[in-house]
Amino acid sequence: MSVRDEFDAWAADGRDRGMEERHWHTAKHVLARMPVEDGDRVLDLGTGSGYALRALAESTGMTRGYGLDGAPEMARNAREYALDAAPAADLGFVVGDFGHLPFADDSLDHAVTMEAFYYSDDPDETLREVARVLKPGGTFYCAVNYYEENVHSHGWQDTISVDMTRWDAAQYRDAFREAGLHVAEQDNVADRETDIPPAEEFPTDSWDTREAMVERYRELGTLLTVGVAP
Amino acid sequence: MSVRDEFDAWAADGRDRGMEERHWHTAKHVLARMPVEDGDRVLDLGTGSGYALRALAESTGMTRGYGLDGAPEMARNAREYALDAAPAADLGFVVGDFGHLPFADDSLDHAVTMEAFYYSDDPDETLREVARVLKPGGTFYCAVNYYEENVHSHGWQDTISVDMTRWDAAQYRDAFREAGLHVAEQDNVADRETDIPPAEEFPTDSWDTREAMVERYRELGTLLTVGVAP
Amino acid sequence: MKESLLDIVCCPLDKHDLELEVTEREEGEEGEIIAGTLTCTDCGETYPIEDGIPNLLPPDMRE
Amino acid sequence: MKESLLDIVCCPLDKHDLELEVTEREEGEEGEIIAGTLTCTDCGETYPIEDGIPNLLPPDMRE
Ligand SMILES: Nc1ncnc2c1ncn2[C@@H]1O[C@H](CSCC[C@H](N)C(=O)O)[C@@H](O)[C@H]1O
Ligand SMILES: Nc1ncnc2c1ncn2[C@@H]1O[C@H](CSCC[C@H](N)C(=O)O)[C@@H](O)[C@H]1O
Repeated sequence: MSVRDEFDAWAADGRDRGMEERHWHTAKHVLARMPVEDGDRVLDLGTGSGYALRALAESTGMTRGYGLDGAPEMARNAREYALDAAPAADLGFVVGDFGHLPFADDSLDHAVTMEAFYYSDDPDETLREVARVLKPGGTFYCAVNYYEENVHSHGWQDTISVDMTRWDAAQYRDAFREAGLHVAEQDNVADRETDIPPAEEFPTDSWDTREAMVERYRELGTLLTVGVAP
Repeated sequence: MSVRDEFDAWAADGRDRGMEERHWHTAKHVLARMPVEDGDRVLDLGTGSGYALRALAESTGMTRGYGLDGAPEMARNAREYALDAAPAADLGFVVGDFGHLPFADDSLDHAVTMEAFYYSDDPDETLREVARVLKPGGTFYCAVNYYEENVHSHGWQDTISVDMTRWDAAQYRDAFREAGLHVAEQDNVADRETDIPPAEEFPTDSWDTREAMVERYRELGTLLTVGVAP
Repeated sequence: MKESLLDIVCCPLDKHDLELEVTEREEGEEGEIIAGTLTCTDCGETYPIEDGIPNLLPPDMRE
Repeated sequence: MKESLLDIVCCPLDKHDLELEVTEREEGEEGEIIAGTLTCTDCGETYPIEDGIPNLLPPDMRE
């Protein structure tokens, strides 16, 4: 099944908003670190509901935000939500593919991607594309919950028809450098908000032990790799 | 009074270890973000007790760590502590000044400075020096508790004889760029460990209200600015 | 989409500039483009704009 | 200090290479240099090594 088929279905049944709510626990910390200045143009790869751009429009002087998504229904929803919640912000949504970015060389100040990068057909090509569209000094904030060290995520592939890439932290750093990006930071951003029940309630439907859930959310959290265009 | 006079006295009366303990609350999160690879050489500016290098030697494959400090007694203590606690690590300590770094161009992979940068005689010159000694792609992790937004720190200058620079977050970003560093990240790193007593114990000796203390430690925390050499 | 997008958007295949043709535009001076096409000035490939959203997928990924 | 420091250290004033003179060295093959001087190969300024720590402050900041 294609990105379009899989994620159009997600958008249609409201999973775009569900992801927004869950991913926000760590995404807000990721976005808060971005050195976005007045007048900057920011690209969000795999924008989903488009919340990252709405948040940046509210918290920074970003002039224009572009959300790219391979699923037309995702882009359509994101555009609606943005018109509703942030009508004054200059946000635009585009249907496109990570491996074939429809943006000119050196045209964007920053790029961000939350919980989407590993769906790329060819993640190395995607990194080269990101390096191409960023201006010198532009940053790429790449945040993922699906990665090698997070053993609790390994089962996700079985539930999704799109092939996923499961790199570990060092592979992310290596691939960024291979694509011509400097690696400025790597971090595990903790989710301190997902509610973890008291020990006596385990096992739950999803978790055998409380320790595993603590490890998943409070310790491993979201793997963030920050690249910078030279 | 000079850096040497002020901080030699601190080293002599054990304040180097006291700072280590307090600063560690946020420094450990700062250090954990650094993309240090096997074989890297890392410089610590204003190393104090040298704990940052000891920690990096333990947690990364850093090959050589250099701690620079303007106070000979600080460097001497740092060297002793390192020989005691991390005899196998290749750590070296040097007496020197932020504005006149005794390192060759492009000779270091990363640099870090914790709670020391604002003592620089000329912080812009220091940034230019850091940009000079870093290899392309090298990062500069600059962490400070004394900065404009942290109103709770404003009184510190009165207790210290060395002139301090109190920039705000935007001034840090601007100055980094002016010195030729890309800005990859800026963040307020929370201190979640300093004990905050229950409301009924306020005012304390140091804090009028619990809210102020929460703002200082949990919200403002340590201002981190990350630069990258192009 | 806003017309300002043209400053930075390009053909996903060969990265050349795109030419805009508008078939429906919102009212007002800075009205968004609701429907139209974007045509690559080099390879001639055309990309549809529908409901205010340009579809810039490579043609073979469009469906 | 270890002799490997010489790979990257330089004169704080003019950034030229330094020449090492050892007056006291730890035992063993990779013994640290405990005392000696570093001399700038360009300006001739000398910097002391004491108790294993080179003092590379600009001379006018040394005291
Ligand atoms: N190759 C590709 N090109 C473009 N978009 C893609 C893609 N692979 C996956 N996507 C999109 O990436 C999104 C992943 S879901 C994450 C959405 C959002 N960033 C959030 O944090 O909630 C989906 O909307 C999906 O359509
Ligand atoms: N201009 C300068 N050049 C070199 N070192 C300086 C300096 N100004 C201050 N310092 C040093 O910077 C240190 C600041 S105290 C912080 C020490 C340590 N990084 C920690 O986090 O605890 C002191 O050791 C002081 O001697």
